[in-house]
Amino acid sequence: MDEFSIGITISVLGIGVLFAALGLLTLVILLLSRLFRPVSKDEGEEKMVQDETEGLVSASQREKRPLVAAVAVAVSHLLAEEKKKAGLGQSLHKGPGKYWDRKAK
Amino acid sequence: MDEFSIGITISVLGIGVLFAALGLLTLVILLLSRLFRPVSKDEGEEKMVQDETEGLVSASQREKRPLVAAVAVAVSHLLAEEKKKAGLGQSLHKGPGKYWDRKAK
Amino acid sequence: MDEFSIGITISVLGIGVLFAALGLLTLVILLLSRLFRPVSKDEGEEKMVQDETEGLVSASQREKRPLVAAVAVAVSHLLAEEKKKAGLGQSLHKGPGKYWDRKAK
Amino acid sequence: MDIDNIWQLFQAPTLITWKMLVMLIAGGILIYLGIAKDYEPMLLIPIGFGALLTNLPLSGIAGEDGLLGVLYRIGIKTEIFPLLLFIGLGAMTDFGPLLENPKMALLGAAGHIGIFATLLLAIQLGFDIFEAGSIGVIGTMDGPTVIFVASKLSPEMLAPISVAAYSYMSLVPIIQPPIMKLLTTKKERLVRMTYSKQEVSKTTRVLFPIVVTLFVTLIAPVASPLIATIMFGNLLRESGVVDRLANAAKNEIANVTTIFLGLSIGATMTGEAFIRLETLYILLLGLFAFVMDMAGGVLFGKFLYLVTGGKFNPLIGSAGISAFPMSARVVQRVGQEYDYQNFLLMHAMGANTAGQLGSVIAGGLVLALLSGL
Amino acid sequence: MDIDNIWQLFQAPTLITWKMLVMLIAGGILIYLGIAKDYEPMLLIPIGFGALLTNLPLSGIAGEDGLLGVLYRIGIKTEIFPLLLFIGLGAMTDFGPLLENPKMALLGAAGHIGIFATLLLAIQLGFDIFEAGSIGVIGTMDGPTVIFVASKLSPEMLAPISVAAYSYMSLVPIIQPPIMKLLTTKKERLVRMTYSKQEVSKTTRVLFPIVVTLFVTLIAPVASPLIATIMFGNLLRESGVVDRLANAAKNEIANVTTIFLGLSIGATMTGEAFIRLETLYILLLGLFAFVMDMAGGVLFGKFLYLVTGGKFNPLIGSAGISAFPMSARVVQRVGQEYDYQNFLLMHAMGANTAGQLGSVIAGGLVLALLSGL
Amino acid sequence: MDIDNIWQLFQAPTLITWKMLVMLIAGGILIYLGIAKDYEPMLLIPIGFGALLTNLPLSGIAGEDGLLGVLYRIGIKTEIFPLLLFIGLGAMTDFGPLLENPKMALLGAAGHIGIFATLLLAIQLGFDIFEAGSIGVIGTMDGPTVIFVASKLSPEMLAPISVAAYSYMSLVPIIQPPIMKLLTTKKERLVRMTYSKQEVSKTTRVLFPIVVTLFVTLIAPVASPLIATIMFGNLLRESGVVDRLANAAKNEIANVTTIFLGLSIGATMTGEAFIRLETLYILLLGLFAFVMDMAGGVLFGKFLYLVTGGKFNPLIGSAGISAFPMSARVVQRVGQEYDYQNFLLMHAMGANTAGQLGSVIAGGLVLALLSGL
Ligand code: NA
Ligand code: NA
Ligand code: NA
Repeated sequence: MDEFSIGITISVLGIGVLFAALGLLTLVILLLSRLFRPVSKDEGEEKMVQDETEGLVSASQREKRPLVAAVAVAVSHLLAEEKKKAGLGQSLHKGPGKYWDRKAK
Repeated sequence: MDEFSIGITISVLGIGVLFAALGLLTLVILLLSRLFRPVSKDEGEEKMVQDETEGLVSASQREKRPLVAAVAVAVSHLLAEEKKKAGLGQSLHKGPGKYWDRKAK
Repeated sequence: MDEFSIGITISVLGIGVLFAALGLLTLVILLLSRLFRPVSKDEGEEKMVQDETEGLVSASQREKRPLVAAVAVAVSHLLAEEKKKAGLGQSLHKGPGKYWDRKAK
Repeated sequence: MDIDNIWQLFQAPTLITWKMLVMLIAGGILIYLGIAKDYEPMLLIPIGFGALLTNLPLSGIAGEDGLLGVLYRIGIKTEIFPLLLFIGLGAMTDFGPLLENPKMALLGAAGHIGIFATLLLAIQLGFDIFEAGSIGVIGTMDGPTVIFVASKLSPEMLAPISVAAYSYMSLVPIIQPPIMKLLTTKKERLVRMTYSKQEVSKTTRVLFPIVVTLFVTLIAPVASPLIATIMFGNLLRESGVVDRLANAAKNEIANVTTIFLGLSIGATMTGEAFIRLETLYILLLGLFAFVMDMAGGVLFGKFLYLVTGGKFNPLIGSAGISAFPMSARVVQRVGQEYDYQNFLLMHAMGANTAGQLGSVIAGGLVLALLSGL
Repeated sequence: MDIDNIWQLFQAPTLITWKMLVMLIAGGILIYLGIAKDYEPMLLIPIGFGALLTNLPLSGIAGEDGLLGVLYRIGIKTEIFPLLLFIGLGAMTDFGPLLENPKMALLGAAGHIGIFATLLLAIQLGFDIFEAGSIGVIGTMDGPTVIFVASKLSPEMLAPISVAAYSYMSLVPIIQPPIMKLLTTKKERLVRMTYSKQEVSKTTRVLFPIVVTLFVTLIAPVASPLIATIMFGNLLRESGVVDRLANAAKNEIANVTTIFLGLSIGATMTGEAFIRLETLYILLLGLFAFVMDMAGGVLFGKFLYLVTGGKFNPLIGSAGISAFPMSARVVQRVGQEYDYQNFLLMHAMGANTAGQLGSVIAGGLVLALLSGL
Repeated sequence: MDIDNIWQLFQAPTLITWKMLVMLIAGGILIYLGIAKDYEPMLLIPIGFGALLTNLPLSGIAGEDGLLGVLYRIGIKTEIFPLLLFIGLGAMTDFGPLLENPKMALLGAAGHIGIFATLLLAIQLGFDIFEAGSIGVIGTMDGPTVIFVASKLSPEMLAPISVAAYSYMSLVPIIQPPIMKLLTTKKERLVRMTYSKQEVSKTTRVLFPIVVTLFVTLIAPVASPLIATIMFGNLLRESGVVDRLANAAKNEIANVTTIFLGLSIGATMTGEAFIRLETLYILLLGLFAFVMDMAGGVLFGKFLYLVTGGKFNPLIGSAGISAFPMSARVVQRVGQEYDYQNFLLMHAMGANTAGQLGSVIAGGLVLALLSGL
């Protein structure tokens, strides 16, 4: 068999197996998803913070959230009276920003 | 000598040397502690922060403490007037939380 | 040739080439500096934050700057009225401190 | 001991050949692309610098026993470097978009048809079948896969093949849109799709890398190093209990390996290996593979458009490749060119994640099939 | 070049044996224990994954020249991995509780009597003396020590022995309380102890690792790698002037090594090596070693109770093992079950720290004694 | 199997020789200098600990197949460790002060004349020319350079040479001032200099490491590993687009390598290699090299004073060495002793940065010239 024919065989086979493999994956994912439905999401997230250090950091971040919220309230209150920077309030309503959700390294 | 007898010898010897070694360690520790009594503890701790980066970070954190304290005062003052969230003050009295003491990696 | 004479040759040669090399470097640096004059410095700095993660963090820090500024304003406002801690204002005028400029690792 | 030899030490500048000069320029271009154009700088800078070092006469660092030679023996010949990189990549990869939208999986296959088209074309151009396989694998657009496969099938072509892969990777946003537009009608591009994501449990996320490893290794055992390492990294990530290890994989291991991998690949860019007609062919064939991948994806998208009675937007097909998340973003952007209210991003992310997986499986399959010969 | 071979590539699924299936399940169980039960996940996940890879037919990653084989040769045969891990562990370990309370040191010896009891029992069951030594060393409850010793004395048993060690390690809180209660009277458990901690200077902290290295190396030179590496890491920590290095040891070195160590150990879990009657014996003997260690500690505690005229609480004896700080916490908890005002924690921490040290010395001694044969 | 051998296991203490005792004390002194005096603790602590381990009888960790032996083979013989360290150092080094003030470059040559003076003196004292070269290179005051060169030219002298280099490095602030004062007149010391720094573009910063690599490798190809690695690290730093890699180089790679390098160097400090008359000579010659370097710099400074008609302060000449930024600070301090308003720091920083570069080039040149013999 010449090289090109081998190439054809390999290509047909390769494409076939590739589609079969990814098709199989679809089925596997669907099956897994049926078998293991998600529990309440919060619970899931909490379980993911089992590493000790991470746990500490998140804990401290969680502790800070009320503080941050308080600051936000205070500042927006002040600024509402002073009306110095009209656009700022909006960013406050978005919440404390990405930083607080960032995973500590 | 059969294997079990060898095993007995090894066990007796092993346990003996193990106790001797850890007994010796007791003496070594007592000796070291006699010879090198601790100086003032604060001094020792300060010496441990000689790594340059660590030093910088702690310095910047120290700088921030007044700011944080100020914010806490401001917020609790505002909230005391507004009495919107009664429970929040408590967390503020605890201080700024673990985060500020966390060692930057 | 005896070893000392070889040593002399090597030393003369070594010192000569060493001076030549560093002299050449002077010229190279002068040439590079002529060819590539610095653009506005700010632009240069901005280009340096192209690493994706770094970018995200700085972005979040940038987002926080108005918040921090607002807090500073609020606190200094409150404190100006209460005049409780006279020295604090100064540190606020310096801005939010090193922490906000620190490169996230 | 002869003092006269000393003068020979300074003859290096006289030994520069024109091939070296060409390669020095090539190395400089790679560094330039990395720094000024931001084309995969993490790899192009070390590769370019390695190329400089290997094309200076008598250079001690580039020889067999120099640092670069040692790194090559330690990490490329043993295939350790690409595999370590894969552990890190696995720890960085979130397969969520695919798990939430598993119907997109087949697009990850369609987006790699270019590999085989290229393989056939390369044979026609006179490359032997192993070389043709390596060249085709440029179509995975996946650096470590390309290096792993090429270093097994055609180690003498490792340099141009991996340089092609890393250089083109950044061109995806430029190559993709015209192909998308050329192969689709306006009506097709305007198709809106509803998005109903399937919730994914942590158990599914954890079992996914394990099951994929088992299946793919059974289908193509020769490909197991590729899939197993990426899935191992992903398991560390998804387990949620070993963040220290997952971080070590995606930071320490990935960064250090990237430096060494880049330098060692660069060190293979000798004039002899590079300045040949084959290199030109490889570069062109690599581009062909990229184009055919995207075309394959779009055409498969059109097939789905037909099958679903017009409910599938074929633009999404072009995201079934490895360039994540670039490729999905391009789909979103092009989709919005025609209908600003059309949100294809989440679908495209699913296809793109499938493409990441498909690239590794496809590369592994080529290796497996050619190992059987 | 024969295209017919290609079909043979897909025969892998037909080559699965029942032993492989059993080991795949075993690997899955280890991963499950790591993730769901949080049993030493940093090691059981990589070990379990390595076991999966090594039990798939024709798997390219697990062979002699595959990644796992290379890692095994680089890191386990040369003993580099357990020793690097020890440098990291040393940098993590605070010997303060022992330095403040040096009288507790002997409990670190008593808590390792199980090693020798197990060694003798293993000989009776037909293991040769080197195998028996390796099995006994499971009683150190210390992963790197177990791997280091077993890979020297009985490399063919490395897999079951290290798996036993890591699996049981997490069971300490379950195994320990019944033993404590069984062997003590209520009166003994109620003994309160005053705590007068000895202030420790920085000089003492710095000299401690150096002196321990010198002494233990002189007593058992063969054991020097174990003790020297842990003490070197501790010196980096306590010196206070090289935090960069101490952090590198406890983070970069420890994490990366853990990944590689786990994978390579897992790769030794072949059906042939594992599915044997000996494995069952090893698992049972390992459990026996754990139980006897704690029993030894409690009994020595009872001896101290007698000697001190009832001033020593024997519960503390059970903390003279390597599982830190788990084991000390169990002592505190059990003590409080009987007297809520009884604070045994600081004493137990001293014993526990002594146990950490004792485990390494004990493991080293077994190696030293058996090397002499 | 002979149980009687067991007793022989405990004979280690009887095998201690006086040479071992001396070396144990030497190791202890190095650790003491590192911790208590803060003399290069990152290297002296690991070196000192390695020296302890290698001078304990029968010590398993220090033998050919022990951890230290393996590290030595992997990292010192192959020269990988010093070169990896250089990648990290390059990523840490800011060549800005030299780029802003390129006229200072020649001072980086003048500050290394001591190398050659020492080479000649060493030949006179009976060392062969390769040994003399290694000893001279102590005058680079640059650890990795010294280790790289000595392990090529005279591996049997590696231990005393590198210990001398690292020990003296911290003495620069003590050695430098008297030399500065001895060789200059008060009038010279009082010269004030205006500072006009040249703005440096990012392009210049990026091209600098590339151009230096090309030039130095062409001049002295044998020296390419040294200059190429430091410049590669610097390119990662200055490119600004691969901070992940630059950080990996200066943290992970540098820290881990430092630990291993120190231990392996320490392990070469055997009594046999160290307790010889040559070691005393080496220590004295190393000190001589340091002194002559600074003297050379000051004398060249006086030459510039003459040439410029008294506009150059010769004190700055003494900063043309590798000890950065110590040496520049000493210049500033001594300058202010005589004129509190005199700010020499920025000039001295330029000279000091040139000294960092000059040290590597000088070391490479010695290696290149002697390799030609
Ligand atoms: Na990919
Ligand atoms: Na232990
Ligand atoms: Na230097």
